[in-house]
Amino acid sequence: MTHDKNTALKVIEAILFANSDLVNEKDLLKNIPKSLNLKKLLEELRNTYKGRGINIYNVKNKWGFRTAPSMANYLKIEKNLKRKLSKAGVETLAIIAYYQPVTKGEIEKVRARHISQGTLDILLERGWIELKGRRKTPGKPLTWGTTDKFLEHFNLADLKELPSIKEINQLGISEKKSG
Amino acid sequence: MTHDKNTALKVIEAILFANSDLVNEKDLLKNIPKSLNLKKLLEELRNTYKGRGINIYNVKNKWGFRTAPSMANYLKIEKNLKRKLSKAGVETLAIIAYYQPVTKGEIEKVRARHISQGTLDILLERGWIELKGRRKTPGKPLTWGTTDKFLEHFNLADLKELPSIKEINQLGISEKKSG
Amino acid sequence: MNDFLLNIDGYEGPMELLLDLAKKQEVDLKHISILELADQYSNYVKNKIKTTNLTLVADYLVIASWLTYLKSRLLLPEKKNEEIPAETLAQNLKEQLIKLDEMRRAGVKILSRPQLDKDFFKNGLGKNTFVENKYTFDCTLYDLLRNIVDVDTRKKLKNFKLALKKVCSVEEAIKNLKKFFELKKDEWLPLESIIKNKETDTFIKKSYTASHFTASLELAKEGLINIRQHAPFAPIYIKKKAVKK
Repeated sequence: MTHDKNTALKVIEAILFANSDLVNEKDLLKNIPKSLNLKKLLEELRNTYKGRGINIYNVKNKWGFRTAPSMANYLKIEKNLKRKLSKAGVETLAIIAYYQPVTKGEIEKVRARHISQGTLDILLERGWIELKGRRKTPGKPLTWGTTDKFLEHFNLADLKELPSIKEINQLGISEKKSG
Repeated sequence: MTHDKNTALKVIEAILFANSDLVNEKDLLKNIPKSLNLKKLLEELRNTYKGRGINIYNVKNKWGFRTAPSMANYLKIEKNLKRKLSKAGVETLAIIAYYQPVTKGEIEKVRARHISQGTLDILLERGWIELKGRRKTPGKPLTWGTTDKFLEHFNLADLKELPSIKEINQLGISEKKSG
Repeated sequence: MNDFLLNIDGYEGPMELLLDLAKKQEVDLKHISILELADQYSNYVKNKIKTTNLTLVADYLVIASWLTYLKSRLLLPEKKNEEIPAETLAQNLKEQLIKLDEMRRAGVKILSRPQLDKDFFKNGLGKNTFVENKYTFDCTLYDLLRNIVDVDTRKKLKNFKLALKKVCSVEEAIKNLKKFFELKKDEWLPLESIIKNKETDTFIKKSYTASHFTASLELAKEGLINIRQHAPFAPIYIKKKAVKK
């Protein structure tokens, strides 16, 4: 851990960046040689980032990076966070993809479980499924199918590219891990 | 949103910083004036951070901050490290990376053995490989390739950054001779 | 299958063993002797058979016999009607070994690169005052495939389920009979009349008859009712016993 001032500055920079919370000076001290003055290094770093888009910021003896307050006026960052689709959602999507056109009743029969409207809504909102007309059976139930956007999302040229269930079994994807 | 080049640089800096995932150029464009050349700004920013503790890094057309790989020895941040990849896993990954799009049969041919249940599963679970459509040969076998996440994980901007097979061979021989 | 991988000195398969033996011959795999390699391999596997379960080395034996075959063809003058010349086969083997060797080293090379969350890190910052979180639900093809297999398996399991129909339990029949005698106290009543005959399914009907009969025996044993039947298969009558005071 013997390194020069320049490396120490880089180490501090990396540590502050990689930590979500402000970092205590005590913890920073562990990572730089004792011969160096931490406070001075931190002040130097703060100066480096003065007037930039991100600043060095401290509360008492804790330090971190923050976006510059002046940036707030220019930015409206929409952070797109991806949330995993629920098990019910994935299963419903899978059934629609493999058995389309398929009625809600049929999906429920395959899953042996009730489908909430919310589950279909999420898939609709993502643009992955759409109504595909009515089945010509008594009651004329509506059927569901997948969209072009579905193909696009899963990087498929067409539905034929979906591996068959037999192929999936051969691929070595074990369903055990899904639990 | 009328601002000069200097402000645009700061805005980009702030956006890249505020997103832990890589940010698409499309999303950056929304936040800077159309008169400015985004690519140039990004390159300028990359230069600014060259040799610092944090670097600007890109995969294809996605950009972000990452701690400099050279900091690895100094940073002792314990994140949940995943289990080491098996030998079979490493070989399979290499074959997929170098011969993509490649069928399971072709991978097995190089290794002269079956891919065991779970080898592809582990690579899939890490998000390093994905299906790349069917080969247009009889039987239309499914093919595999690597993902952007694979590039991101191994600090590659694109596949071209992987050493060529020729380079690997030269490396192997020199290693042998020196050893 | 997986167990034997570890049984031959850590080799994962015959190709790995071949590669290792070949590398002992020459620095450059292009110049290895296939004849020599065939001998080395055969000797190695022969020695191993003595100490290892034969079934565990089946994969290795297949390659051993193939190498012996190749060796004999390389030594004998080539017949004209052979489909693939022995030299080509030997060359193919060499090329395969080279390819495997390349890929092993390529793999090591890839894994020796800086890795995210190990050698370099993302911004750890989670929240920011002006960042609006917009959630979208995501699903990978991998999730999809895993789940269709799941559903498919469940569907198959369901087909094996016994079709259990609704039956009438004896407890339920006892309750029925008791309730009935609260209304009709001092008459002999055919058991059949007590059984609700709304059910049309013969299976369920039989179930009701059987459990009500069992229930009547149970109640008789407890001294609560009397049972009367004039002849075999004749209708069964039951009557509540007078309560002794």
